Formats: sequence, structure tokens, C-alpha cells
Amino acid sequence: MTIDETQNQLVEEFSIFTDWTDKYGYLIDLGKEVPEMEMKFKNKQNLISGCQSQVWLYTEFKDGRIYFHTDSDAILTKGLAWLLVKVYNGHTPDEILETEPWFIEKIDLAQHLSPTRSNGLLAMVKKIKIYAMAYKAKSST
Amino acid sequence: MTIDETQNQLVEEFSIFTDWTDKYGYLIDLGKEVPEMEMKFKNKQNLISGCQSQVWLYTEFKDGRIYFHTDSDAILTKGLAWLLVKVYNGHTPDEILETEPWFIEKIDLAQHLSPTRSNGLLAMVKKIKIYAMAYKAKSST
Amino acid sequence: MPSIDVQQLRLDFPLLQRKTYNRQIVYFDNAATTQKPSKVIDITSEYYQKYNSNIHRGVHYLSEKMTEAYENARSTVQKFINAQHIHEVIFTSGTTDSINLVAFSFGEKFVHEGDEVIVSHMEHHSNIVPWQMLCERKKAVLKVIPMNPAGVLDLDALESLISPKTKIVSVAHISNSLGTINPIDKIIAIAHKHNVPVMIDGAQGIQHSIVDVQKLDCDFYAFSGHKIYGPTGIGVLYGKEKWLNEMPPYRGGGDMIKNVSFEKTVYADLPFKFEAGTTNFIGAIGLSTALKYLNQIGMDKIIAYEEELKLYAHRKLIAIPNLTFYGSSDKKAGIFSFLINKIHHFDTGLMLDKMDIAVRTGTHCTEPVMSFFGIQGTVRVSLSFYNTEDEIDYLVESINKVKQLFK
Amino acid sequence: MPSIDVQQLRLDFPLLQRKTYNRQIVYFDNAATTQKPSKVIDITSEYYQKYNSNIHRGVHYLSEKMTEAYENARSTVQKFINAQHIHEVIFTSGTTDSINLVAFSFGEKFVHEGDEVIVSHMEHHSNIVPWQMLCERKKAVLKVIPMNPAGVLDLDALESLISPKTKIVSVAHISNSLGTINPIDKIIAIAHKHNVPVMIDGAQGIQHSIVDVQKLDCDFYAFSGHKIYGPTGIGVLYGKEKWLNEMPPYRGGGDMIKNVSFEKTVYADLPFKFEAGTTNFIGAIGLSTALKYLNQIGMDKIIAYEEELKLYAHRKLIAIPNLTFYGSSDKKAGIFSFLINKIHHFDTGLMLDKMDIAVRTGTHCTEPVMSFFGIQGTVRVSLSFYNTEDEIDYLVESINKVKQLFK
Ligand SMILES: Cc1ncc(COP(=O)(O)O)c(C=O)c1O
Ligand SMILES: Cc1ncc(COP(=O)(O)O)c(C=O)c1O
Repeated sequence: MTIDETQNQLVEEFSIFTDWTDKYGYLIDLGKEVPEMEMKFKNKQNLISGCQSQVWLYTEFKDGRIYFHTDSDAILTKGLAWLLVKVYNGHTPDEILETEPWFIEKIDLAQHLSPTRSNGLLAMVKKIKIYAMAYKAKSST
Repeated sequence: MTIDETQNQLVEEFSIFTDWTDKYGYLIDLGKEVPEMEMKFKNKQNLISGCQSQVWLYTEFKDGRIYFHTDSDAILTKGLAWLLVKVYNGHTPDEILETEPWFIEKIDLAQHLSPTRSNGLLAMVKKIKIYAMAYKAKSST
Repeated sequence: MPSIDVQQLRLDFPLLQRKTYNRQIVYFDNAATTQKPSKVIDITSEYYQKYNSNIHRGVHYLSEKMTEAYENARSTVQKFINAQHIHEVIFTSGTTDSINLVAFSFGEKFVHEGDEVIVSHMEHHSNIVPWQMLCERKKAVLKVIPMNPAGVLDLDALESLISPKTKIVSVAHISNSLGTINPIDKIIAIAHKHNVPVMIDGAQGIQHSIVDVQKLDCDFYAFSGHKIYGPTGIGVLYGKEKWLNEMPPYRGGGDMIKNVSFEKTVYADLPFKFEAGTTNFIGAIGLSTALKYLNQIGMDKIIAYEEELKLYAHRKLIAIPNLTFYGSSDKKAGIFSFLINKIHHFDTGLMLDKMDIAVRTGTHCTEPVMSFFGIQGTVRVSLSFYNTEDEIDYLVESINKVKQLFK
Repeated sequence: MPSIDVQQLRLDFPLLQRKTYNRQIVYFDNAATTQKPSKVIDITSEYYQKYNSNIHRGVHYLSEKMTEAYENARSTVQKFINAQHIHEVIFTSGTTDSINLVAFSFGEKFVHEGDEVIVSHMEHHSNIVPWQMLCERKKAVLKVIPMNPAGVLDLDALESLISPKTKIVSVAHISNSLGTINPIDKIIAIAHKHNVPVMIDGAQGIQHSIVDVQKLDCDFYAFSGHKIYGPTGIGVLYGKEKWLNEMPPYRGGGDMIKNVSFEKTVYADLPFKFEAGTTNFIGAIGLSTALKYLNQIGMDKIIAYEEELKLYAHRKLIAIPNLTFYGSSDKKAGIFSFLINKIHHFDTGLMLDKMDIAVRTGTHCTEPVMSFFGIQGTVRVSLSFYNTEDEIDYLVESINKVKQLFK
């Protein structure tokens, strides 16, 4: 699936929620189900510090594709972070650099990516892009 | 004349002015007519510093009565200062301490005695009272 | 039986009438900032429309009116805290500014290498960092009054912390993250016994207490306009004349001088020495309007009502299972810091927001308090006299819903 | 032919519609503070009524809206002065606060015993006293760029004043008492040739010029909201990232830290490092609204109109016999400082006030300028784009009346 296909899929999945409790309930479930990151990766280097919640992001680069692992101390942040990872996971640096996470707006969760939010998610999106740029530079040399 | 009699007289004098130009014109004339203070009395000790205009006040105490001399670098301030002096001049400390310069309000010039004015006139009234207190203390010992 | 008519008073606050998502907002973030009565908002507009003009030294009508209003505002503050002299009231831009002023100016004059400054473990960063900066600059030592797990300061420890090198003690009137009402009268008595002056950070105290600086005998008292129903960008520093006279100025600029030449500058008298540049004169008038509004209701009635509401909230909140509370002094203001078992403070805050309840989450600028309890943050509910029992009931209901969601 | 429709624009300013004694006010005290357009007044009320809430770290709806608005205000300022980075825009409480910030923080890091700071002879006290205080604290030396009787700075002298010990130069963009528009581009070029950074006091510059801090290449630029049609209690410091990053903080408190413990405090990134405590967030929104209002009219049009009005005023005023003017640079803003032969500035000001004209009298917080000319003060007429030729005519008429009265 392309990044946009995954985004479309998520938009469809979220379209069934008619009120915020269902939607956030789903995010909470997600946050709970996503496996915890191994402690050894929860280090300073992988930490994206929001003021309110902390996000860890750890990447692997295999066969020209980037794989993401994420975690957060807050469940909603973790759920949201996982959605972002799901969208970008296993794609090439170019694909990642080309595509914005527009689904967040479509499923009406854009507020969590606003620059004034202090949950670390916007910083996470930036970090994803930076990783993509770095891997791209690395693999082209 | 008592202090209050002089005040009444001034109120009457000013009552003939129908607009501000006449009233301030009169003050200006006053300011011009009042003789300048001798330079030797225009010293730091006699200076009452307003931010905008400067007032000098010099006193003599003779036979239980206080005599005032005043000057200012601004003519309107000088005129106003002279009105105050005229009211209190040649009276005893007790008389001076007992009587407020209510005529200023009656002739509608109270704004020049407001604490937020920076012309030095309010400070001058305070100084007149302080002199009266000091002379009173001195003469009763 | 409420001592004030809350429903009536709520109408004075436009913001409380608004909806956020689904219902009228429930504003429980009062320790961060308070809402403004219409009188404060309206007078701000009115002064901009009719009197706006720079104060002091002005020769014209507007400037005179504005200066008069500004100095009357100072007098209103003086009466509100019962300062002995009007020139002991300095307008600043807020509590943080007031504390920094004292840390700099008092520090510049009185704190030298090896000297000591004492704060408490429950201080807001604004009452820690300025002193840390001072201590770093002067090579002085910052000492800390410890607290117990209930969030109560150890006054015996204070006694033993004070030494001949102690130059000042600075503590909060009321803790913004624990709600503890500190025994500032006792703290002042202890410090004064050793001739050490005391600064009180009144950011959370002034709006919930009757503050009489002469009776308290504190040396400095600081507070913010925006936390006492006034505008942003205005604050107050009260200082005893004797200290203010001895302290060098903090900021240099217009209005704080008597004469300036490149050779020698002579500073102005109090309070102007500490009010450099154009002050927030419209803010000062807004603040004094807020204080007059409170006086009109009666601070005693406000305090009585807030006490009642606090007890009601306390009863209701502790009855919810699995909540952990931080701060359990028996002298407490209407500030509740808590965590719902295992639920991250941020998650709780987000969900309460969705239910139109505004609370604050995080460290509340008191990281040492969080470290003390080994937590990252709390959910904080802070009450004002315009909050109601109904709102508390709705909060309880909503907390239960959060618990349900995260089950 | 005016490039803007002044009569129409005047309607935007409620205060200009009012009467003082006998007629509509003629407000010529714009260098002291400017009047506010309704948009600024209304947005202030609106934010208090609908969004008031403390910014940053807030988890709830209001706090988020307010934070967004505050950061958007920062972005508006950034664009207005064309700063490279948004975090180079620091909100302060005014020009005086901004200059004190730099004098302290830059001074703390870079100015040591024997070092030199250069200001000019025509500076406002706010750009003298902070540097004097710094020099006193650090045992550094304050040097002064001289000016000639026209009120023009001697740039050759500046060259020769700069030495390897010179750490910073700080000069006014436009003199508030003489009206001189300083050649700040040349001053910056000279200083930079010697690797010395330059601070510009833009209190009188920002509202009458197009300021592009990147093109200017100034290191710091300071201005006040209240002088550019915005609210009181808010100001801006622009600083180049490289300096701001190296400078220690000025005030300590909430929001300017990353972590606080009693052992070690880590300061926050820019711009927050310099914004301790609750900032005047409503003030910032008012300021950005004022800037947007100016953009809507067009700064180029405003400048063109103000230039025209200044030339008109100049022609009319110099035609009055027996007026002495102070400041006659050929690069001048619409600021006229004068004395009517032998009439005290205060007397003139009082009489103009009676004729409903607001001017400022005195030293204008520039005593060294007054000493230079051997005078106690001047009468100052300072223009804004909302002033008209009719008002100038009325001023001339009134000055003649004053002369008549004191004849
Ligand atoms: C040139 C100049 N610098 C600094 C200031 C100080 O500005 P503020 O009083 O707004 O801090 C002024 C204001 O009068 C000024 O004209
Ligand atoms: C106890 C305490 N001190 C100081 C402050 C700082 O106040 P401000 O941000 O208004 O300067 C606060 C505000 O949160 C506080 O609660």
C-alpha cells in the first residue's frame, strides 16, 4: 500500500465514529494494544520531548525502506504516534519526503499536530522527515 | 485682612473673567509684574523642583509672622505662586496651619495644584505649611 | 447556603458564558489565570477611547487625567494590601517581574559571595530561578526549606537553615501545585527573629486571602494582575520603604531618574525609581478596577464561599476511587492536584477538555515538587468564587467517564 | 494630494473624536504615545471575553486558542520587521524593558572590566541609563558619539571612538526630542567593520519607517507597542539568533526553563528563554492587530503622507517669527522641538492645552540634549499619519495666540 492508500484507509476507518468518545476510545485502544518499546530503545537519543507527554521514535533502515517504532508515556499520544508510524512505515525516504500526513486533518485530529500543542507529535513528524532525508543522503552516497 | 478674607477677595477679583484667556492673561500679567527674586535667594535650598517648572520660595519670620518671597522660571507658575503667597503673607504660623488655599478651587485653577501636576505648586503649599510648623515650634521654645 | 449569589456574579464574566465544544465551559484553570469581569474589560476600552495618553510630566488634559487615574490605581492597591505608604507600591509587569526585581536589586546591594538565600521546596520556578541566577552571579548559596509528603513546610528546618549569612527568605503564600497555605506569619516571625527579611510570592495568595502587609510585617509581597481578575501585563511589588530606598534600581530608563548626564545620573524617588519607561498604565487601571470589584462583593464573603466550595469539592473528589492527591495540608486553598491511577495527566486533561472542562496538567512550573513525589505531572483543578457546586458535580461525573474510557 | 484618506482613517480612532475643553482634540503628542484604532481596542475586549487563558503547556481548548493567537502575533511581528527566524522575536513589556534586557544579558556575557559601550549624545534616558548601570556594575566605560548643533551625529567621531575594547554600540533610529533620523545603516556598517554589534532603539523608528532588520543587519532592534498604535505594556526585542543563543537569560521564572532542580536548571530554547513568567499575551495580540492595521493601509503610503505633512508643518512653523527650533538635520521625522522666544516651554504647553492641543513639554527624557543646547526643555509637536494640515494651521494660529498672550 502507498502512504496515501494507508491514509485513505484510516480516513475510512475513522468515518464510522459518530462522536468523540468513540474516536478517542479507539485511539485509547490503539495506544494500549501497540506493544511497548523495548527499554533499551527508550533512551535520550530517541526521545522527542514535548512538555506534556514524551514520545520515543526509533528507526531502522533496511533495503531502502524505513521502519519506525514508537512509544509514549501518554496513551492518546501513543495511539496518535502509532497512526503516524502506520502511515509511513516500510516506505522509501523519497515516498516519505513527498507525502504529508493529511489524514490527521481529515479525521479531525489536526489539533494534536498544531505547533502550539506540547505533546511532541509535530516534532515527531518533523523527525520522521529528517530521518528520511538523512537515510536518503546516506544511501545516495 | 485674614487669610480667608484675602481668599474671598481673590475669588471676587477672578469672578469678572468670563473666559480662560482673560483669566490666564491676568495670571501672566501678575507673573510679569511680581518682582524677580534676588539672585542670592535663588539657591538650591529655596528651590522647589517640579519636573516642568521651578519654584523658589524664601521666607522671613518677623514678630511672629511669616513673610514669603517667591519666583519661578515659568510665568504662569510665578503668577500662581504669587497668589498663594499673597494669601498667606504676613500671617502667624497658626493662622497658616489652620487655613487651606480653597480659593484655588473656587477660581477654577485647582488643576494646577493637583498632585499629578509637575509644576511644583503643590510642593510649594506643603512647604509653606512646613515652614509654619517649623517657625511655630521655634517660637514656642 | 452560599454567602454570595454565584449565579448572579457569574453573569459579570463574559467568558464564563461561552460554549467550547458541547456545553458552557467549566473553567477550573484559575491558578493559571482568572477570567475578567466586564467592568475590567470595559474600563480598558474606555480608557483607550477617552483618556489614552502617556503619564507623568504631561502638560495637557489627557495626560493629566491619565496620570491621576494611574496614581489612583496605586492608591487602590495600597489600600487593598494596607501598605503604610503609597510609594511602597511598585507597578511591574507581573509576579515574575516583581521577584526578579527584588532578586536583582536587593541582591545587588545585600547579597555577596558566600551569603545565603532561602526558598522552599514548593516554590514556583518564578521564585526559584531568579534566586539561582542571583546566587550564580554572586557566588552565593541557595538553601531550601524541606517539606513533608503532605506538602507542609518544615519550620524547624527553617530555623536551622538560617545563619548569619542568610540575607533573605522567599516563600509562596499559597502553593500553586499543592494548594498549601503556608504559615507565612510564622515564617516571617522566625526570619525576623534573626533579622532576615522575607519576600512573599503572593501570586496565589492575594486573590484568596485578606492580605495586610503591615500586619503580616513581610518585607516584600508580589502578585500578578491577571490572577486576580485583572488584565495581563501588570503586576505589583510591595516593598517596605526602608528596603526600597536602599536598593539600587532594576531597570534604567525614562521616569526613574531625577537627572541624567553622562557623568552622573541621580535616581528618582520612590516609587518611580523602580518604574522605568512607560509603564502599563492602562493595565494598572484595569487591575485597580478588579480590586474594586472584589471589594464591592467583599473579600470576606469571597473567602467564605471559596472555603465552602473547596470543602464540597474535597468531599466529592476524595470519594472517587483510585485518585491520588498531591498536597494534603489541613491549611489548603481550593487547588486540587491529582492523578487517576495509571492514567497519564495529559490523557486525563485531553479528555476533560473534550467534556468542556478546562484544567491544567503537567508540572505547573514546580518541577521540584514533581520530583519530590516522583511524578511527571498532575491534573490540577483550581477554583475561584465564580465556580459552583454543580460544576464540581459535573467534574466528578467527567472524571468517572475518563476512568471508564481508559478502563 | 494625500496618498491616504486621512479623514476616513481618523474615524478609526475613537479618541481623536473627543472634545477636551472647547473643540475636538488636536493630538500632537504621538512620540509619547499613539492613539489606538478601534480594531486594537475591540480585539483586546474580544480576547478577554472569548479566549482569555494562560498560554503554553495548556491542554484545554482556550489555552490552545490563546497560544496559537500569541504565536501568530509573534509571526506577524517577524514579518513586519522581516526577521529571519520567528524565535528572534522576543515579547517584552516595552522598549525600556528590551534595552535593559540586552544591557543586562549581553553585558553579563560580553562586557567586562575596562570594556567600552558606545551610545550617542541624543539618546533617550532609556538608552543611556541601562548602559550606565551596566558600566557601573562591570567597571566598563560609556562613550558618547557627539552631535553637532543641527542634531546630527558625527560618524567620523564614531570611527575614532571604536576600539578593540568596544563591545556594543546602541543608538536611536529616530531621536525623540530632535526628530533626527540617524543614518543607522552607516553606523551599523562602521561598527561591523570593527566586529562590534549594534543595538537600535527603534521606539520612534518603527512607526515611521519600513524596518527590515535583515537588510539593516542590526544585531538588536527594540520598540514599544504603545508607540505604534498598539496597547501599553507590550514591546518587542528583535535579536540575531547567534547573540540571543549566547546570552544568558534576563529574568528567571516560569516558561523560560526546560528543567528546574535546585542543583541544575536548564534554560529553554529561544524565544522562551527570554520570556519568563506569564507574558502580556493579550497585549501581543493587540500589537499584532495594530501592525496588521498599518499593513492594510500600507506603510509606504503612511510614510509618504507623513513626509508631506512634515514638510507642510515645517513650512508653516518656520514662518512664525521668534521661534527657535532644536534639531535641523535634513533627515528628519515629523517631530518639532521649539521654544517661543523667552516664553517658558511649560507656559506654552499650558496655553496650547487650553486651546485643546496636546503637545509635550520638558526634556523629553533626553537631558543631555537639553544640556547641549543649554535649555531646560522644549515644546514638542510630534506628528502621526492621522494628523492633518488643518490641525497644523490651527496649531500655528494657536502659537500666535500664545505669543499674543505673553506679549
Ligand atoms: C527614542 C526612545 N527610546 C526609548 C523610549 C522608551 O520607550 P518606553 O517608555 O515605551 O519603554 C522612548 C519613549 O519615549 C523613546 O522615544
Ligand atoms: C506561586 C506562583 N508564583 C509565581 C507565579 C508567576 O506569576 P506570573 O506568571 O504571573 O509572573 C505563579 C503563576 O503561575 C504562581 O502560581
